[in-house]
Amino acid sequence: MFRYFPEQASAHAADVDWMNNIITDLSLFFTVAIVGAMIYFAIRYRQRNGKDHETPRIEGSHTLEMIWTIVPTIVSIFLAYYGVVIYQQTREVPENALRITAWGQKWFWDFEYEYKDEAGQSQVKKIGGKDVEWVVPVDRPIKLVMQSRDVLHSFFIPAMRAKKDVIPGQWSYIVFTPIKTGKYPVFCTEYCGKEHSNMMASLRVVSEAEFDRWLKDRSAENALAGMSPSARGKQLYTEKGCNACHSLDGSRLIGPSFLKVFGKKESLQDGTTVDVDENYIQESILHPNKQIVEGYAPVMPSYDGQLGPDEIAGLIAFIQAQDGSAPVAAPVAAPVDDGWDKLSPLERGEKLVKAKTVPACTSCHSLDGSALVGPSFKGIFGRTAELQDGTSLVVDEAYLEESILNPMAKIAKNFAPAMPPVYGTQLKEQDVKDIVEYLKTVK
Amino acid sequence: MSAYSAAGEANAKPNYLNHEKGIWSWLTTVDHKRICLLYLFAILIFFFVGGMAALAMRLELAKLYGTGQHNFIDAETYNAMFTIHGAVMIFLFIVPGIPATLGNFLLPLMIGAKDVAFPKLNLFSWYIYMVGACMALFGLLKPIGPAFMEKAMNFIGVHGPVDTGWTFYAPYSIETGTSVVWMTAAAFVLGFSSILTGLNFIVTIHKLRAPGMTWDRLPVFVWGTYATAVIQTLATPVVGITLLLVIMERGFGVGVFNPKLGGDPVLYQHLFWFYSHPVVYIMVLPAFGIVGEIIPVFSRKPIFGYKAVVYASVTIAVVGFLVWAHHMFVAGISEAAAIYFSVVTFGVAVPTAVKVFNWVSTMYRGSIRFNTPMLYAMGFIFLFMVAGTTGVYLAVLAVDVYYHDTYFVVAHFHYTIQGGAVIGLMGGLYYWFPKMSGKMYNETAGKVTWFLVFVGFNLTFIPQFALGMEGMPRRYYDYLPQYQNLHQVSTAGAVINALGYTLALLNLGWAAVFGRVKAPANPWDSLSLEWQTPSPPPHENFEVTPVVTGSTYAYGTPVRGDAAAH
Amino acid sequence: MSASHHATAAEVGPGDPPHIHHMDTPTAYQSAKLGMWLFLATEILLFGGLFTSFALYHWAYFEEFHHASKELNWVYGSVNTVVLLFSSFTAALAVDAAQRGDSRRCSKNLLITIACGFLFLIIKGIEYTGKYSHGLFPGTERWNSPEFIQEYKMYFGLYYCMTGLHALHVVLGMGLLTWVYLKARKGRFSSRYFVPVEVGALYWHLVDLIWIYLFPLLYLVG
Amino acid sequence: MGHHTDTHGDHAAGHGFEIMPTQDHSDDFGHISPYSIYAKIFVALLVLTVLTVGVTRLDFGSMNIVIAMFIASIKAMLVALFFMHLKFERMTTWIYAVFPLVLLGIMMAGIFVDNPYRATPGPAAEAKAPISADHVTEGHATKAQH
Ligand code: HEA
Ligand code: HEA
Ligand code: CUA
Ligand SMILES: [Cu+2]
Repeated sequence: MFRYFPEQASAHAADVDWMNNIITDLSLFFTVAIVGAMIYFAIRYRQRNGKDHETPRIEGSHTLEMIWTIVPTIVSIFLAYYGVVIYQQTREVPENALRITAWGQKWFWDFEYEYKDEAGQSQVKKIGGKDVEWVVPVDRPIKLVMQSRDVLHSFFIPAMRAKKDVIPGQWSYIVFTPIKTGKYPVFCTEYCGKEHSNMMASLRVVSEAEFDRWLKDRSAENALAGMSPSARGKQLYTEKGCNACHSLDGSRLIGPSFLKVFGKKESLQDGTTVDVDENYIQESILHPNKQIVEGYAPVMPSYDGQLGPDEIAGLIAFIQAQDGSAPVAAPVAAPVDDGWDKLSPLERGEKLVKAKTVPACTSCHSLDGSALVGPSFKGIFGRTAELQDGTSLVVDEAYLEESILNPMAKIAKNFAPAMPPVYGTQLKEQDVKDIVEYLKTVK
Repeated sequence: MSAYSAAGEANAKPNYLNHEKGIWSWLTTVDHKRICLLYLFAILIFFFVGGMAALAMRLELAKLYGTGQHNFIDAETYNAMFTIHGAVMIFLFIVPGIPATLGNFLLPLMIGAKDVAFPKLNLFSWYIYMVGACMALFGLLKPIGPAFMEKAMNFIGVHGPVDTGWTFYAPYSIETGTSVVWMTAAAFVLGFSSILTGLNFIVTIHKLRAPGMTWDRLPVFVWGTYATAVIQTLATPVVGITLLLVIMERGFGVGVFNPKLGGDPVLYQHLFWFYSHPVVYIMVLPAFGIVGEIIPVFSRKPIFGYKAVVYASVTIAVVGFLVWAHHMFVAGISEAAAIYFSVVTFGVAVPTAVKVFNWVSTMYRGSIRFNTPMLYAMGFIFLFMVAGTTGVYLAVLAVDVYYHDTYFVVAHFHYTIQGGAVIGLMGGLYYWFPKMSGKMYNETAGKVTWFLVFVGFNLTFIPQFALGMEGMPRRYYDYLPQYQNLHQVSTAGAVINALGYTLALLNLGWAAVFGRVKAPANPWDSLSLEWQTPSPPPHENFEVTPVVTGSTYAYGTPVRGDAAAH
Repeated sequence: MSASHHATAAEVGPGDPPHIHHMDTPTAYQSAKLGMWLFLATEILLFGGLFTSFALYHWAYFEEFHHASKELNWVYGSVNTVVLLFSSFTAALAVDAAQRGDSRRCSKNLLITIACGFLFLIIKGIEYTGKYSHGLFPGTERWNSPEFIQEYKMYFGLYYCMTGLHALHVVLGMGLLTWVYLKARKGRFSSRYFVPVEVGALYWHLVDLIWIYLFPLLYLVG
Repeated sequence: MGHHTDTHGDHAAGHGFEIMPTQDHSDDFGHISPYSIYAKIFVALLVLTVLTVGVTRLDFGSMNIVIAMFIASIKAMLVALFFMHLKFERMTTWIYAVFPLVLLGIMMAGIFVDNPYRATPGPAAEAKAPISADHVTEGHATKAQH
């Protein structure tokens, strides 16, 4: 009765379920006894014909009080004891446990596997991101050591009966031995903000051999590693989202442009100046808010722990290469995935605005009315816009198109001329139309 | 056979409701009975607000258009909804819920006093409560309207509805951009109101008992209120300072709870639960008291094991201070602490068990009438058994690891708070309604709406136990499709439940305003003091100060050896 | 109690207890005192949260806190301790005078107590400005410099929270005592009625009690 | 009309839940101590203050805090017992003066059972600084981790 648990996929799941079922049985017993007695008394001793019958003035019974104090006490001791014993079993880390590191971050999980390759070299395999699938071998104890990069999260694998909060600045762990191969959902069970409900991963339990193959298969990463440093950096520049804030053409976004930045002298917020060299760039990637360039806000997230030395070197090489000698190859937006044309103009517009432009429009224009780097899109169409030069105009199709293609032409009052003029090359005529259609609907 | 020398029958003399007239006379009243009505009015509004937020959540969670997408409200709104729901229901509705309403009304009446010890302070508490309530509303506002309005609202710290959950866990509450400051400040102010109420009650019970009203003659409701008052006075300051520290963290980066500044986020949880575990007994102990009043009267039997019931209340209040970290078993606390807190938690289960057994035994060989209050009391016993025993699952270390922050916990605490405290409050309102209003309500409507509430409630929350067992986490705005059926049943139940509450309260509201049937002084044939004065009571409660000479529960025919005592 | 305590409203003269409709005068006196003690209990737990946090981090960052505490000037702290102890002494004397029905001595002692409160705040103010100019305040240059490590910030964060909340209590206590003083000067108190004096003094003693712990904790051992 | 104090429950002895000591009425308006006691207590407080300062200047290391808190508690007791007349108060007042201190002790005990004893999971991982140094200084409130 009342057995709703997911399948028992870890060695200790059966123990936990056993404990749970004992409590269920005891609870049912007490509830049925008490509610049963209540209903029985209610029927047996109900008032009849609207008149009270004689009732005895019983004020209590010491014997009964003793019994119903002592019996629950004994039951309690029993439950508390086994609860502790089983808990300790579920927390015990066997010698041969496979150790994996996990990082929680709003709103995804990252995993790091450390292993020795054929040459006996220590290697780290990193996977991560939203809905990531992580893999463990069956029948081998797994110790997952976890920490958070921002707020509290909690790592919950129902099928393994394992859960622990993931805390910034403090390590915690779960340990379990999978006994069945298969795929199991992982939830975040500590509220962590907007996408808390989507902070999921899936755990794939495979045979030892398959795990080994999976672990040593580094083709995806090798592809990256095999590139020249600056090519790797170029890929990371978009992959890690640097492009949302740092332009390549000298225009000012949220952060300084990469164009000709290498070798430059930057003056910092605190009045000092600094040479932009390898060290400064590395420092800025790892500890971005220590040395803020004057005129910018300290808003960059740290990439510490997310980028390996090779990757940082790649980015440095890439930034160094932005010396103005090569024409800015504007990244191509709106890759024509299948069915793009089947979407309605509105849907295409929304996709473009939110994701398919580089940098995405929404990295500077909010949809909810808040002011970011640029004016919000909320209710933009038809609004009267005041311009820097003191004039004002009503926002119509023409103005929007112009602003997209030639952002510096008219600057809204109170905003900096910061929008990069890169969309003219990125967007096709139809794309611009779609965007305008979409913007009309943002209310 | 009345045990009291003072008893009054209904007469045409002025009563507390009509001895002064006009809104001003209400807003400046220091009469505890009128202050009860002021509170009642306010908390019902917030019950409604919290209930609407609940319905919004349930509507979304039904996922009528399918999971994996937003149906009616988006993620941010949903997160704001459960925060509003939790914070309003806890801080604005159920914590002041029973003590400040029924407690206020009954405490002086039951001990034969003319008022509480500090009547002006009592009114002051209500005003503080209202200030806190307004501040909480600021925490719920979304800055909208023309730009200057938005600017103005941002300027005073209104940045959008709080989205932290009612627990305000750091460091999220320190980082999020919403109006956490208003909400935590509101909770601080509301806490102040709660402290003053508790303090007032403790002094009242110590100093103003009528002649002969000895400690062992106090009605169990008074004992329940006393135990509650102790918790109110001594636990609330801790959450007050904790929330102030959160504000300081946000404003000045003190760093006590912020790991980025060297602090320990788990310390926040310790301090928060040091209050918020005892607070669950603030909610439920007065409800225990209400059940302990209703069952003897409708069974015509003395409460079984008076002393045990009383000791149990006091034990629960005291031991309740020792178990707070059972909310933190997986929060990263040390193993030693987890074991200690798990074991000690059972220390509250045992005295609670004692109370349940005593209530049921009271019915043995009684002459039981099934008026609406009795139905609520019996419903309470069933619901609280489910509530308490599911609390035992959560107290067991090995099992809580699985259940923590799943819907099992959500179901557990709705059974305790709603099945316990709210059902207790409803029962109490039905029971003392004739005294408070001087009118009788429609009994049939009372029973029908009780049934709606009872069925709707179970239909809402039993599926949530199953959801929790399946592993569905709480505070989820969207979920895997496998959970959908149970969620839809739950939503259906919530609608019935809401209908039940609305009709049950309307039944009373209607009777109070339009009711024709006058209530006699003592419609239920009770022996306790509040029924020995007219309905509604006069301004100063009793025409003559009562002198108590016997037990409040001397129902039935004395059995062997007992005759001499009474 | 003799019936003479139940003066009706018309008969209330100077020095008589005010007429309270729902209890007699000794009960009112006892109630007010118990009420204030309960309030003090809540204050202890209010500060308790801060003391607990301080204890935890003092333990965790023992060396760093010790270092940081060296920045505080123990002389200021000691002087302020003496000031508060003295004010507590005069507050107790005010109650004693009231009990004996000596209105003049009562109001004189109250005035000294309030003055001590002022003195305390002034010294505290000098200290705070000193801290600010030494860059021991959020936002100053030294505070933001990397040498000023996180643990120091935590120490001073707690220092400002604890002494700030305490100073707020000093202000509230002074307000309360001023109200009592004004009544005392009008000769409202007698040996039969002096609840406000006693209750106000109780509150003031609490302010002193808290400082008795804050002083060594923050200034001496750190 | 008010009712008589001597019929109050506080004074009606001999019942199951009596928690008041039986009272005479001499303290209806509080206890009057001899005048000189206040001066004596004040002097004692001053002496103890000097003692605290002196002892901690000498610096007994980690014993400092124990000594300082011990002296502070004596001072607090003197203030409470004599200045605040707790010595002459009823049992109820005593209960509510002591109970919050007990609770405070419980709170600290609970937290100190947790924080210092948190487990440190295996070695390799924690060698790395958790987040960037400007986000999280490595120290946490857990010494066990260092
Ligand atoms: C009125 C409110 C109320 C009450 C009375 C209770 C009562 C109890 N609660 Fe509950 N609880 C909450 C409100 C309440 N709770 C809330 C609001 C939360 C979640 C907060 C949040 O996270 O948002 C919560 C969460 C919560 C948790 C944390 C779960 C988690 O987050 O992981 C735990 C864990 O121990 C717990 C335990 C208990 C226990 C043991 C009792 C006991 O007092 C129950 C005692 C009663 C009985 C046991 C029944 C009668 C007994 C018998 C007839 C005898 C048979 C029994 C035995 C043999 C033991 N509760
Ligand atoms: C007093 C406490 C209380 C009460 C009564 C309720 C009542 C209800 N609650 Fe809940 N709930 C909490 C306290 C309470 N709740 C808390 C503390 C949380 C945790 C929040 C968090 O995670 O931070 C929570 C969370 C919570 C969740 C989990 C959200 C999540 O984790 O994602 C859900 C989901 O279904 C839910 C549903 C409901 C429902 C359907 C009701 C219904 O029963 C409500 C029905 C009532 C009404 C609809 C109002 C009826 C109308 C009137 C009273 C007006 C009539 C007036 C007159 C005529 C004068 N609640
Ligand atoms: Cu991460 Cu919730
Ligand atoms: Cu709890």
